[in-house]
Amino acid sequence: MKVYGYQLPAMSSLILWGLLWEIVGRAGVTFFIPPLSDVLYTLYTVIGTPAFVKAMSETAYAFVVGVFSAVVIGVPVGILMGKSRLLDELLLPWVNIFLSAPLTALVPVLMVLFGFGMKSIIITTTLFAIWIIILNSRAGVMQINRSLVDMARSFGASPMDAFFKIYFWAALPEILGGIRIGVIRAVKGVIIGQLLISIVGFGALFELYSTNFLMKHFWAVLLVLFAMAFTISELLAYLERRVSYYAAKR
Amino acid sequence: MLKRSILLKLLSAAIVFGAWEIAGRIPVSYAFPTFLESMSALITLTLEGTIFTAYAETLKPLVVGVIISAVLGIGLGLWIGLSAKFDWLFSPIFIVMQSAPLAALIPLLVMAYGIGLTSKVFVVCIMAMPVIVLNTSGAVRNTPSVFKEMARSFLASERDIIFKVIIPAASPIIFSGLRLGISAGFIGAILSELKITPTGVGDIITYSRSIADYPSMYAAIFSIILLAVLFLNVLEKLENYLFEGNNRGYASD
Amino acid sequence: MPQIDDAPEAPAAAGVDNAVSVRGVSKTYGEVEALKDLSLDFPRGQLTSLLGPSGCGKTTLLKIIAGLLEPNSGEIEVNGQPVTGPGPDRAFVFQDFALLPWASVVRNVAFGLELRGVAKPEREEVAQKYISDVGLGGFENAYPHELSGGMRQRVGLARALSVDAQVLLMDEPFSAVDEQTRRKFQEDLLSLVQNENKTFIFVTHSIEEAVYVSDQIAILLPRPSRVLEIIKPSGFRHKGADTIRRDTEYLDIVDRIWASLRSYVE
Amino acid sequence: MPQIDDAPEAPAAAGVDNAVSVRGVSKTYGEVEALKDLSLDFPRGQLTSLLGPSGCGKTTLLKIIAGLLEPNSGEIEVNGQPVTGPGPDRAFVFQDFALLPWASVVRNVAFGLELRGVAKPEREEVAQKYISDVGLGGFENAYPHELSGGMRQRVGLARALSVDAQVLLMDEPFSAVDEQTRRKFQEDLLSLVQNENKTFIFVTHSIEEAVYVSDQIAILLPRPSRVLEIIKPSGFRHKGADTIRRDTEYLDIVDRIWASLRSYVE
Amino acid sequence: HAAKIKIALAETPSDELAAFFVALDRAKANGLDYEWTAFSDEELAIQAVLSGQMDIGFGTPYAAMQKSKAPIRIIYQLSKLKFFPVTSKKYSKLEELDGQPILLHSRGGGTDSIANVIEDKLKIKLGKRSYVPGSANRIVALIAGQTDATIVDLSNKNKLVKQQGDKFNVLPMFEVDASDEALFANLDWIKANEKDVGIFVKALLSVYQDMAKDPTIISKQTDPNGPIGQLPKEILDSLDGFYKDAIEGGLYDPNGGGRKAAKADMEWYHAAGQLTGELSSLKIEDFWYLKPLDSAK
Ligand SMILES: Nc1ncnc2c1ncn2[C@@H]1O[C@H](COP(=O)(O)OP(=O)(O)OP(=O)(O)O)[C@@H](O)[C@H]1O
Ligand SMILES: Nc1ncnc2c1ncn2[C@@H]1O[C@H](COP(=O)(O)OP(=O)(O)OP(=O)(O)O)[C@@H](O)[C@H]1O
Ligand SMILES: [Mg+2]
Ligand SMILES: [Mg+2]
Repeated sequence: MKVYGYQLPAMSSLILWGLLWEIVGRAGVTFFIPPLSDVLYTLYTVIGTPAFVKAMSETAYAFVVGVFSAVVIGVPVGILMGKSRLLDELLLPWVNIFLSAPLTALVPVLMVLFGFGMKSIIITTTLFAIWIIILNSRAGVMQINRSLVDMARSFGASPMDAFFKIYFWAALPEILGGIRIGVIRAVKGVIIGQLLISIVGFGALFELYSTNFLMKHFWAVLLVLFAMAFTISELLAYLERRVSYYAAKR
Repeated sequence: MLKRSILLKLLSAAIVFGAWEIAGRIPVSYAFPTFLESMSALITLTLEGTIFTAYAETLKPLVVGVIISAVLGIGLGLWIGLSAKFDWLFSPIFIVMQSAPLAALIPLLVMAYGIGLTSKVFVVCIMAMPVIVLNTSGAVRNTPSVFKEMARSFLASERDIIFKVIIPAASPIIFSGLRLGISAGFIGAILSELKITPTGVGDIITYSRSIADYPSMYAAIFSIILLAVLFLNVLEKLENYLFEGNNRGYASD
Repeated sequence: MPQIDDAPEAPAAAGVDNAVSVRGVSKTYGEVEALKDLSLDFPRGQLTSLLGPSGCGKTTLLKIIAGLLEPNSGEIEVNGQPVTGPGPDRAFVFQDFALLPWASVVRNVAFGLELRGVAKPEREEVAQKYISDVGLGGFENAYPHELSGGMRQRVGLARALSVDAQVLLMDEPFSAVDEQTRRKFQEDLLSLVQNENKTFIFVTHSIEEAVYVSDQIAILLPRPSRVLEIIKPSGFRHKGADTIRRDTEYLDIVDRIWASLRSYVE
Repeated sequence: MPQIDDAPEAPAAAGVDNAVSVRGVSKTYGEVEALKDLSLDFPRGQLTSLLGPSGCGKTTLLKIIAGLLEPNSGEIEVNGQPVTGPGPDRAFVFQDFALLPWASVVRNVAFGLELRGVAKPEREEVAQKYISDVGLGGFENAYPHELSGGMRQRVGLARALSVDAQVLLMDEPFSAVDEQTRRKFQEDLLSLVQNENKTFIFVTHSIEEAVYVSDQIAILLPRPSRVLEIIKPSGFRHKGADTIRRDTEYLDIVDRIWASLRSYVE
Repeated sequence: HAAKIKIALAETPSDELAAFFVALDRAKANGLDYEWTAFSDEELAIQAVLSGQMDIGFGTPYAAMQKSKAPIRIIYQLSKLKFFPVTSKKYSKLEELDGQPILLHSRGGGTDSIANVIEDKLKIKLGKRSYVPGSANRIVALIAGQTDATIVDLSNKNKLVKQQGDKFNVLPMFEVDASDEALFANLDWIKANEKDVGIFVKALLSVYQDMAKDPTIISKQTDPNGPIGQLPKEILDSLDGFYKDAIEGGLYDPNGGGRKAAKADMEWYHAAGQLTGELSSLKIEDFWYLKPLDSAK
């Protein structure tokens, strides 16, 4: 938005919302909305404590491993589905089912199948992220301009060349879009995993703080999580914008 | 061609259910029933009518929440997409909301809105709305300007442009937002039944788990997934019916 | 007798009735100066072609006349009234077709009438007529993605014709159709100019086409665009399509225009 | 003296060296029968044009020769060897350009060489040469979306030229460039045919263009496509670009082809 | 030496688990090697032990013991079902709840069984039961006026009394000796790891007995770098108060339950509907494995 000809940064309205939060908090409307400044102060005091660092590293570990496997498995599977009709017809119904299924309901099954503890949390995270990544990579490949494939073949491209020099790049805008949505879903997944399976990481902190009504602590952790999700998603959105110049022209 | 695709669907279903049956027979765990046990539990639940009363309960917050999210979400999305001011003010809120770890927020919601329908509807809305709003606003913003220009040259009013150009042009993305939103809404509904008050299907899951009746628990999980998939198929049909020309078919064929 | 009137700076002769007149129009896109102080008259009931290198601002000028773009300076009058926005007196054929992908051929053709509030049976009847005219009978219920490029372009043409506007702004309307179809359309266009008192503003890259169909050809300079010269190849029409291509005068004009334009290639 | 050789069914005369020969090729897409028992020879060092209505199967034929599509029946030989897939002896200019949108002009032009494993400095040097040849000097680091349609088409042209193949398959290579640039390219093409012993297979919609640049023109029937007749408008070249368009023999051939094609319009 | 034993907690470490962690520290000093995982509820901990992914679990798995094919046995009673009916000022006796709606933890859970037994003993019929997991959440619902009656655990009852004691009633209730949380494991595993189990039970018993004499030892002996020591100051400060109240309220049996608890459990869970069949036909050996506790005494 422009004010007096000056372009306001896209996310600057968050400052406005932060102010509103501070005011509501100061007004003491309810005890579970403490003023933002108090929350920030609490965040400052807890952020270095070993318990917090441990929770953070546990969460980050599950999240990073989960997202990483979702990407590493999801992108090739999606590309292969886009290329092979048989594979696509076999897998697509399941991808659609898992994309739309309430995964929360599946969490108990996952625990039985994949064990309890970190492994299941990572798998939950992966499951939250992977389907949209597969679907988007597939869509990216499906809409590829056939001429590009023909062109590469006519100049003698090997299958490997075609995969890395054509398919991957042609699908990249969709792949990045899928990863961005996937990452956002993964944040939900990791917390749901940490709350519904074994209570570790930020999930444990949330549980602890909310059952003990430590609202400032609660919001402090939430802020960290928001910041984490927000940063990653904006980073990916930035990458997406970098390739968007060719997205509409393939 | 149609036959082949149905055949493949059946084949892939047979593979998955077969694997389930085998895993249940090994068994991978005492808490993991076989496919057949689960299905017979599902039949029992259906015959007893338990499943219907449960869904009557579960669908209440879900349907209300999804309708609110769809109407409000598309409306807000249109508004945000059309007005730079609104975009600046509200987009970040929904981006933040989209990454909100809702499971953690549920205690707060219970404190604010109690344990009744309101909280659950709220949970569904928080889950479903951001993706609907963001998809809609993005699609509206990206409506190809040639269409708008063409309509203007044929004397379209602002209203015409919104209803006859922008919405149909944005409809595939709006619908994919709705799809993701509804699936998120399902997650929210189940989450609220697991974490706020166990009613409906959430109750069948938690109760049969607490009495170690695992086949019933799996039957309930199976049924909710089935329902979600059915729901989304209906939505897809609706989309194809409303905007037939947007369906361009298999790109590779 | 063919006449070549060659007076770019001459004011519109008194008594000539201009359907559209453009006075001192300039237009910049950010840094890019597309049009600079361009003036041009379009006599009523005649076909005026715009010829010029790619990117010289032809589309821009058409859009300004249509009221879709605001010029930075200058004035446009249509039927003596200043243009402030799109109006029912003008219809546009878009260079990139601008069809609604979710609407069938018949709805696309009838879309202009739909926006004017014409009732459905009535507008579909009109649309039907123009669909047959452009040779798309039988494709009424197809969607744009099921048509070839040339067929799509014809849908856009039919849409513009169906609103029965006085001024038709056509941006490379035959660029995607094959030579054979193109020639047929040229004939159709000529009979439209002759039988209905409509004013056509026509953009093309083909010198032959311009010479063949135009009452007046405006040759534009490369960006920033102004009118280099105006050529009036009037008097060919009675000669008939088959013989005209061997006519020396016709060939002279083509060569002359070619010589004019050529200096801007390379 | 211009000669018109008019023997579609005559077998290739002994002693004529055919770079490409197509024998009894048929191709169907599902229900659609695109080519039916089509036979055609392409003499070495000559330019053969394919003329025919839109959708008649010209692109299909080119792709079959390139080894990108398998015919349902029939055989193709290039330099006496049966075609089983794409090979380094043929290069393709695509109707829709087929540029990599994520790669700069220079990388696009060098892409054919990149796939052949030529080292970077070397292939970029070659690319540079052809970029200048097609008039894109200064745009080496631009991306396709920053170019106009005509410029993009020239990138595709440069890419095909840079691999130095013996047979060039060109699918409407000048369709998007403006008339002025098109004429320049026609001259360039003629000098390529004359100076290097390459074989060109050229698709166009413009009869004039075909007559002007071709050694041999194959006129194709509408779908399912077969060769209607072969016309050899040889002997125009020495007449020079500026005068040929007034040459009666030239105009006769154009008219004759037009008459042939015309029966399939409407 | 045996591998690390894997303990499945049924909640995240907080004040209620402080005593357990002190006992773990003592067991560790005696050579027990362990790791723990917190699950979100006891059903999960039970499932984890059932599938063999965890060795020892928290909870009262009576239904699972009877229904599943796995030989699960309880070895130690960690806490009793000390729950308290709290209501708004509307009610002052349990009897007045006849026909009135009530808020409980979950269907088939501990508070649900308490409600069943209340109905049984007082010959009343409670009204509509709704469920909200978490005593803290039920307290919030009570304060917010969304319910007039609920059943909550000791620490939340105390919090309520401390903060808003004047607005709510804690209804007097009969004594309950049945277990809320117990330690259980697969019998085959217990037998294979008899030594470790022995060390563990002995450590628990010693802590429970010390704590009965002086509740403050828990806060004193809590490892400041352990999971409890790392909790926010607000929670650590409340430890002494919590254990003082708990000992007074009889939440912990200093003898680890044993036969007395087993009998009480069978009666209780039978009455609550989690155990089926004739009460007289239920055998202690099918539910408890008493050897480690007996030898620890
Ligand atoms: N929306 C825009 N933003 C920036 N520059 C533009 C825009 N539209 C056109 N231009 C620039 O203005 C100039 C004129 O463009 P215009 O489309 O009018 O050309 P044209 O004569 O119609 O070309 P063509 O024959 O290729 O259709 C071009 O150089 C183009 O780059
Ligand atoms: N992939 C395909 N699937 C189905 N039909 C196809 C496919 N490609 C081409 N066709 C059909 O085959 C016929 C020949 O197509 P082709 O592209 O070869 O025509 P063309 O002569 O190159 O036309 P144009 O002049 O428009 O480029 C057309 O009728 C087209 O509809
Ligand atoms: Mg233009
Ligand atoms: Mg073609």
